Amino acid sequence: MLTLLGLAGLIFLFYLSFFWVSTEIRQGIAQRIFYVHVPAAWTAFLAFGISALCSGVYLWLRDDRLDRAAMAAAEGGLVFATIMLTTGPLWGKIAWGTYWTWEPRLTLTLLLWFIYLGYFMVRSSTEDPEKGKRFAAVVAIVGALDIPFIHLSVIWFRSLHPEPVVVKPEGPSLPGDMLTTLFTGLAVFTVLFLGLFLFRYALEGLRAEADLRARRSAA
Amino acid sequence: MSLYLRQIGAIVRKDLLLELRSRERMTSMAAFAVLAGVLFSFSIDTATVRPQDVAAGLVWMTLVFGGLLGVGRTFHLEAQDGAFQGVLTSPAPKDAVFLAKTFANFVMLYLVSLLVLAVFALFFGLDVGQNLRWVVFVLGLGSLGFVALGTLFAAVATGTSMGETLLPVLVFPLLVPMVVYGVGSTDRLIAGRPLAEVEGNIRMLGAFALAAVAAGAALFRFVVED
Amino acid sequence: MRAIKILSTLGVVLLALSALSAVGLAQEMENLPQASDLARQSLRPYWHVFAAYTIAIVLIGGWAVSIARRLRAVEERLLD
Amino acid sequence: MSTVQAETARAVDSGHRESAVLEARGLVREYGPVVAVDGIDLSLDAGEFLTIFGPNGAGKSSLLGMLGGAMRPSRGTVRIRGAELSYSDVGWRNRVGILSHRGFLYARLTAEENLRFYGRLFGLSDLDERVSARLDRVGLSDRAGFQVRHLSHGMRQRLALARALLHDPDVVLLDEPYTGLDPSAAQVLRTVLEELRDGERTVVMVTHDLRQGLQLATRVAIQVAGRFAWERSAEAIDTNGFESVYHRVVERT
Repeated sequence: MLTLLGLAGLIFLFYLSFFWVSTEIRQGIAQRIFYVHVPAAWTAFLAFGISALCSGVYLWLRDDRLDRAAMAAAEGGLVFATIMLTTGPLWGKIAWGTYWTWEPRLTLTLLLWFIYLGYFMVRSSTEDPEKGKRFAAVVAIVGALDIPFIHLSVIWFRSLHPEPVVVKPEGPSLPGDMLTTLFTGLAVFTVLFLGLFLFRYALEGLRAEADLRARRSAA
Repeated sequence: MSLYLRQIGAIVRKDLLLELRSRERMTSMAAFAVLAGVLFSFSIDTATVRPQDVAAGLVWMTLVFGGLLGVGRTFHLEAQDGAFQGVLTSPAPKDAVFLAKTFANFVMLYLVSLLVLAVFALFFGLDVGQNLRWVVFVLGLGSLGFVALGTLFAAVATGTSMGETLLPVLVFPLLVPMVVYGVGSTDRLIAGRPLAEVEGNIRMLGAFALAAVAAGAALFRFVVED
Repeated sequence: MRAIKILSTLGVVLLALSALSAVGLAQEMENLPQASDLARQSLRPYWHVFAAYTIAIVLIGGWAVSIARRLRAVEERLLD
Repeated sequence: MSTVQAETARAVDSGHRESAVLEARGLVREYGPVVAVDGIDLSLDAGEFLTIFGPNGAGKSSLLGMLGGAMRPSRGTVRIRGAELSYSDVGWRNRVGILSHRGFLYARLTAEENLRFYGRLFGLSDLDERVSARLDRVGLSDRAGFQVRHLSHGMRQRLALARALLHDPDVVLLDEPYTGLDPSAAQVLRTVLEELRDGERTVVMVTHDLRQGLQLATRVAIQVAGRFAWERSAEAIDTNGFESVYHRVVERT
């Protein structure tokens, strides 16, 4: 249900961002990337947040459902972070004249992407699934603890080596129609993520059940 | 409490004694450090770049890569004859085991990092003289942070079928802040800038090392549990 | 089984949407001032916007489709 | 099948006593889809010596791992003298000694250093006397200063035995201790185990060697597919006919 809502929302977002919203004067048409880029970033952070939180509680309570939620969220986070990381440079090339800059949020997302790549590599390379779950949870938690350090250090890093002036994407006051489009985007991406996340979570539940049945019939 | 410290002491003593007798890890790390110094010397075109300007970054990269070489093998030696199982089934708390292994690794890596500094000072003609004490201190904080994360994730990597090859993937993204703070402060200290300029960097480096040690001590038991 | 249908539909529709964004792109291009040289020069932003939206859609749709496929595999296992 | 299960159930019931030193209830250990231990109950008194036989992959080592606190059970509880143990329980590890076919020894430490190291981990106070007494007991006094890598396999195994018993555990768990032992080392092991049994310790041994396993046991179990398929007190066992009993049980289950 949530997913269908998200789908409808996405079409609506498309309509808004392509046909409705006025073009930002300074950056021109490219600014429309904004409406997928920022929501994707927000959703990725939300997903990684959920993942780290569930991982932490998993180590405490050892409830498999928490691990499944952590993994489902991590997978979604990886998808949305990939969107953020690919749309960012597309926009950056036009707005800043370069595909990549060590902009703090971009850098943080890139590193998080790698941390969660490690999360899945750890999971898939352990023979004992229980061990994989614990290892992955440890990766997620340490990753989350590292976020403030990464963020501060990248800001620091840039202050040492000043980049060409970066156009701050969010002006303090966005015109109303842009704001509406942006918030639609945020809502749509969040809803889409939550919908797919629930499916992904249910999938893991079914998988566990299938494993359980296989175990029973073997015994 | 004193039992806790005695247990830590026993493991540290055992690790260092083993290293002293086998010299496996120190030798490979030290050889790596010197050879990296040589290779880096040839990788810099002195016509365009002053070696002193990039030396700090190279020192830290050598430290990170060389450290990975040694720290990654922390639990390999233990695994022979299942000895680590003996440690884990002993009454020593898991956080004590982690702190001890980290400390032993720290001693080794710190020695190597001082060697790295000496090698680069020699090959790159660095003049560390006036801030030597602080450079040495910064390298110590860096080694500590690195070793804490390295030991935790070496235990993770050893438990997987991929083994050590997984270690860089896990550790490098987490090490970015350490490298930024470390290079930032070393760079300026070597250039003879006043200490006040890098105080913030050093403080963050210390916070990073502390957080890494604390996180490792708290999470290690979930990694070695069977 | 319903879940699979929903997800597959979602995936397919999303992929179809990427075609739609091409239409959106075309629409926008028609609004361009007709100074042909200038227009060609400033075509690049349009291309980038198009690529960005397509990437977003393809990735989300791909995720949905992959969940659907895995769901089907698990349900087959459960039915056995 | 059904008679075997009934017998097992009776044996378990009669084995349940409040005074039990080592007691396990409903122990289960799963590795993802694999069930290594599938609901094992056992209850052992002081002076009891349980030998567990079983084919490879029956989950014997997992069972020992859980009893010794090396492995967290998926479900079920372990008690020592009535006190329920949790995986993170430090006191548990003081009461249990574990000897596996691997020695848990450091090859580049000397025999004495190995014992001292473990002694410190266990917080033992009278290390000097204890270490030399144990080395003497397993006949390694003259090798105390030798690095373990220079010792023969039999000597290592004897040293491992000394290590496992260094802290005088109430419960001793042995995983294939006879593997690769020369006759004289096997003799030392047998004598020490006999002393343990007669000294009111509780011993659980897992082995493939039917003859050695029966020699000291007071109780015998055959574990198949994660369960005790067969369990008897040792007096009720005809030693000569046991091999055929074993094969019958393993094949039937």
